[in-house]
Amino acid sequence: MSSAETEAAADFVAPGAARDWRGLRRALPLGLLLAVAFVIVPLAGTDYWFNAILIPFLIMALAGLGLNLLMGYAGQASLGTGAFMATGAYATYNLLLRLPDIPLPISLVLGGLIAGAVGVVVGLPSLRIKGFYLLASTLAAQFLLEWIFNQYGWFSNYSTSSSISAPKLAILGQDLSSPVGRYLMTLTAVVAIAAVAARLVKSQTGRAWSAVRDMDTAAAVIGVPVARSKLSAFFVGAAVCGVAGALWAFAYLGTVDARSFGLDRSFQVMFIIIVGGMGSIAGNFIGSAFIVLLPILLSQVSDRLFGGTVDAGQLANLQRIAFGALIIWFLIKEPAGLAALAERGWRRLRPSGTAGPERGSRPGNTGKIF
Amino acid sequence: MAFLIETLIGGLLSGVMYALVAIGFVLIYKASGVFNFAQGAMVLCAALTFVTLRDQGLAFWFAALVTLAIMVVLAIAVERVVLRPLMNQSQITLFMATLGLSFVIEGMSQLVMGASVHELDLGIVDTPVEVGPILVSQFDLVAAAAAGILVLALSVFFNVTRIGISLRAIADDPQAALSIGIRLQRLWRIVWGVAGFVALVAGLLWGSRQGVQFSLTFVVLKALPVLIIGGFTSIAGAIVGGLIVGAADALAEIYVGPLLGGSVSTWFVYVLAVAFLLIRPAGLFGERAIERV
Amino acid sequence: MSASSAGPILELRDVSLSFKGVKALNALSFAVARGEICALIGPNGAGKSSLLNIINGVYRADEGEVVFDGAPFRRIRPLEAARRGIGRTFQHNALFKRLSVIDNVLAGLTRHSRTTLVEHAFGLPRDLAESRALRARAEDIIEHLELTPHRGTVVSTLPYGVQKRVDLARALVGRPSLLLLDEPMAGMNQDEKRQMSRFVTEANAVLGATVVLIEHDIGVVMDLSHHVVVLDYGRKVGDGTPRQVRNDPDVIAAYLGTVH
Amino acid sequence: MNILRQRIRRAAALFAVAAGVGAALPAAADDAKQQYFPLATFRVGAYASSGIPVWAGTIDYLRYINEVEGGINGVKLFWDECETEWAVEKGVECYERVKGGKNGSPVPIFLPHGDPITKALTEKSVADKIPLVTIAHGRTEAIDGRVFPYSFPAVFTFWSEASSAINFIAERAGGKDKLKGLKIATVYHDSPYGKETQTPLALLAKTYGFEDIQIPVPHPGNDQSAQWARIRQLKPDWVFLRGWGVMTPVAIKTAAKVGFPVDRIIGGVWSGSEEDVRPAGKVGKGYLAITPFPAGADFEILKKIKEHIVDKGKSDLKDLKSFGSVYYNSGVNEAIIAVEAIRTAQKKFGARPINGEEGQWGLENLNLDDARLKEIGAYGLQQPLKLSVRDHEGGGAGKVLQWDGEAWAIVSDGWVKSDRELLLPLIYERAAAYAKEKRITPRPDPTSN
Repeated sequence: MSSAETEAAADFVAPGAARDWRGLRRALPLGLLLAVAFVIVPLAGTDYWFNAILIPFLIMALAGLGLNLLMGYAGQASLGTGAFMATGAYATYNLLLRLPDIPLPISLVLGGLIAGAVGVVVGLPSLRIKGFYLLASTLAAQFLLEWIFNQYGWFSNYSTSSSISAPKLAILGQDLSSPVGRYLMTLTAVVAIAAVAARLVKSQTGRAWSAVRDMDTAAAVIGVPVARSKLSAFFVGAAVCGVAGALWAFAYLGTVDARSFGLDRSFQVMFIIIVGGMGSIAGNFIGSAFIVLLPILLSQVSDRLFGGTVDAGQLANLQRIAFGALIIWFLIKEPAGLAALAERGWRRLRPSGTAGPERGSRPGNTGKIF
Repeated sequence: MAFLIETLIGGLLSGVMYALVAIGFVLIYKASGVFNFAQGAMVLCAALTFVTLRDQGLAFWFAALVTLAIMVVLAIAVERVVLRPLMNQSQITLFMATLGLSFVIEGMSQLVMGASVHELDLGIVDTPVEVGPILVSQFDLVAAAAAGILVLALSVFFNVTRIGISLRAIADDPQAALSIGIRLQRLWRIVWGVAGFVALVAGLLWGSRQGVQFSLTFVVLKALPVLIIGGFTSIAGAIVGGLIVGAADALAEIYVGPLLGGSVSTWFVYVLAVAFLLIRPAGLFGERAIERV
Repeated sequence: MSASSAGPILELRDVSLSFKGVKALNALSFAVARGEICALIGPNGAGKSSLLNIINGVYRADEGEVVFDGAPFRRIRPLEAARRGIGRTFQHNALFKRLSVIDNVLAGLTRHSRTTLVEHAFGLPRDLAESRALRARAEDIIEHLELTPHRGTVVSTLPYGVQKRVDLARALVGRPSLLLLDEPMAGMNQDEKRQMSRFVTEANAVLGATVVLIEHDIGVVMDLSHHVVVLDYGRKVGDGTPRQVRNDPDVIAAYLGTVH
Repeated sequence: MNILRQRIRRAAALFAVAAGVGAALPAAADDAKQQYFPLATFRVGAYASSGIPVWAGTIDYLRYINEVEGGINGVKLFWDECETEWAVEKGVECYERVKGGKNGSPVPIFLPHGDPITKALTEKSVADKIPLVTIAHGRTEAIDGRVFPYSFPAVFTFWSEASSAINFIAERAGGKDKLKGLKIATVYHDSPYGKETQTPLALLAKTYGFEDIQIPVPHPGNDQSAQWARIRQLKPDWVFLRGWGVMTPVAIKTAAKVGFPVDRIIGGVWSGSEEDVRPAGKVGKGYLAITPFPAGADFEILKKIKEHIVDKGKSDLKDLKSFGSVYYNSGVNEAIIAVEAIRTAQKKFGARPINGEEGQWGLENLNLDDARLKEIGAYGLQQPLKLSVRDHEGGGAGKVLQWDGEAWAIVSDGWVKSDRELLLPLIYERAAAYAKEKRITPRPDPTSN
């Protein structure tokens, strides 16, 4: 997905805008992609693809989206992503457990909102501190929340292992516990949230976020409510991460404990948006593909090339080195993220002139936030 | 009361060990504005190299020298391959690059030197010393003394030598520093090399405390709140921050943990650090820039 | 605008400010009459930008108070200042550099928005209507400041002079009653200065904004402004019409003299 | 433009190579007649130091079966490795990658070898009908095979570990009645794994009248001055140490630092390997540990592996120092259970590759009595074991080792049994609660009628 498509997505969901035939034409590739994702993939995919690749890829892209809204658009760096995901997962679990009459999609949304509320609290220090100090302060939330979920049995219904496990996944009586069902549920949630996010970043709210990111003192002076914008970014970003966490727990793993949402997860999501592109919706998907799928690809390729001939431990170490080196290489080659690369490619693939004028905020910058 | 004092002393001594790791961060942050997450991997790499060399039968000082040489080579490579191409990128990009770097260093270390756990014996006797009713660890005393000497040496190095003055100039105003002819790349190499030396000392002390193994990289997590409290740019801050974190950690574990029914040290010092930040937004010793518009 | 519309729109009473012990402003007092263009002049380091920063709340005065529209304050938050109708441009580029011109200008309208996050997220009718209205206002000001060719361009890619105009557009679009301009013509050539002067005059005459500006080009200042305040080392050394100031021996000694 | 094209071309070339290599590999035609046995290993990252010897033990035993015994009843084993780094998602990916079998040969048993991975696979394994064998980790409630049909926390659950440790203390004290009034502190890794023993220890404390003190150590546990300061203050008679990774050597060192006698510390299964105690150096001498994987190279089967595999340079072990270590032997132990379960299943289903459902039958009918253990050469290395639908654990005993500074010596009186009859009702109760929450209808137990 290129970010031109994301713009198309925004047009796609904005009534009226799609009437413009050019908007329609731009929406077409996205429509095709969605058709493939919703129709062809479920027919053609295997359990392996759903369970091991597509579902985690989509969920991590969603978590990336949450962090990107917060960090890429609003400029508030956070390493609390794991904690937000955990909050969403544990909140949704408890809603499903304690209020079984609420349908699954609503519990998911409510779980996300609870994560958003926690996000606001975590974001309070952002009113006073910036940059790495803010980043470091979100770590407090990361460790504290992880500890709380692990420590107090109530959150996991006093399970012996403090872990939570998915109830039967069903919407309107439709069983979704099969791999395809879980894939479709994840895909629907991700597409819906991405559509709303695409809309949001182009709205007043999104503009205020970008203003705060680019120059918060000037933003305040010209009348942008800086504090409210920061907190609303924390709210929305954490809520999206919360839904991602709930999906991670229920649609992907089935059973998780708080360690699944540790600091490593926060770093992984940050990698996704840096590699994919800050301030780009499509970048989350590209970044997620890179971070989630590359290790799998590396391991499959190296198994096939060297399996049996090279010592397995050495091979695993080489993969780790290759993964780290590739990250550095991409950061050097494409500091604005792969989304910028994809977008340039996209523009070149189309005849000149139809690529559309410069409009709104675009990636293609270096994503400096501090 | 004796127990309180004993806990406090134990905590303060641990704090010096945290400060030791934090100083590595401070040096690099001051010189290149990079929050170097690979510092943990460097600690592991240094300790693992040293132990492997010792296992090959090298003498202590010789092993230390060879390890130091390797760390310097690593510093030069990092400057050339990672930092220089990423100059002028945002700090967060550089931060992420150091995360990638930590994968590379960890992978390389384990690839070359294996993953097994090594014992590291520095020959420091570790029988407890009793001062009245209070028990003090001899090892911790020695470690704290070593850290103290290191800090003193670094302070002298950075306050007296030309390099130190250049470093302060860079930290104050990179543009101006460049314009008066400070060679940034050479400075970076030196500072990363010194950070490698600090990593070696930290690796030796931590390694002999817990064995040389992968989890040496985790000491970073305790160094972070030290940095938040002390400020990213101050060596003195790292020391004071380390002492605060060590003492708070130990006291909280004893007096707060039981109230909450668990171990609080994963998060307590972080929350404390945030509390400090809210009062001093750039750490205790960090300078807060005046906003100019 | 309010009951106090008879008095001056802005009055400073004994305002002092210091940074780390260095006095930037020293018991400064003057008033700006409603509807005038008031120029602040003085050498670098005279405290002019600091003064603007106090008026719209970026800095807090150590002593003294500011009266805006009849309401006195020692400290005001920047957002509150904007809400009360104080607009501002910046000496150094303080645009939202990754946003387009139109988005920068639209950001200046944020304080006029009455819609909520939820309406934005789902594109509810109220948001759509408001967006249309705000966009129309922004387009209006863009056209007015002759920025139409650049409207979709990311501002960081624009020439400096154009960026200065975007800055003015962003401040003007919110219809401020008091407009603070910090060196709006710095680094411009004569044509650009003339154009900018025209825009400032129009903002004052057509849109009715009282203007306080900082400018180094004395020629421009004398042509443009109704009222000149001269600062030196945080003190006021002159206050009056351009002609009075030009002939004030203190001013000549402290400032003008050194230029000529 | 050119750069982009070039990049696309390069990427395409890389893919072509990968795909080509995949296609070019000869699909072993007779794989279908062999038994696939995929291994989700961890040789990288924080836990590599334990993973490397574990998998070496497993692989060496499988090689031994293939090369010396000609396979299981003539059915040879073949395997792939998949690196998990002990991380959940990677483990799940590996499981998904291999669960369909290979070249027509199904997966009989999967060894997740990690507590979080096991939990993530618990339900998937039921859907896929692939038994998970998790020796000395995994959910304790999964003992109840009626509720957890495909989870096998075989040999030694965490609850048994706790109970055996207490019983060893009783052995040392001179009888269970002597437990009364003792102070026993558990220093545990503050994680679900670490907390798992709180419930059984509370029950045992109530039953025997000792004082149960719980002291958590946060992950990773590289500084424990506060915890051991508390130990010094509380002065317990024994410390039961349930660590993981670096926590154990730091605990031993810190204990020495505060003057707590090391021979009064009993490590749990994951605090009881050479890798745990060696970094502690000299002060580790005298340290105790309870384990279902006794160390030593003198067991019959280890001698055979040494002769046929290690000495012929076919061992997976790079550092031969680890031969006969706790972790190496645990790998051998796990492989023995898997191979014997396949063998049992073959008795019913025929000498051919076994699938997961048949593997489940094989496990639930596994009976390793002393006679069979002697045949295998694992007498003393593995405890007698009999699994059933109601009992997926089977054994529940451990041996206690003591570190002499260089190696482990077995110091307990044979296998120290746990009080399973006391704990089982509570375990079944918990399994039933799990079934209720998850709306699982427990499978009937064919043997109970």
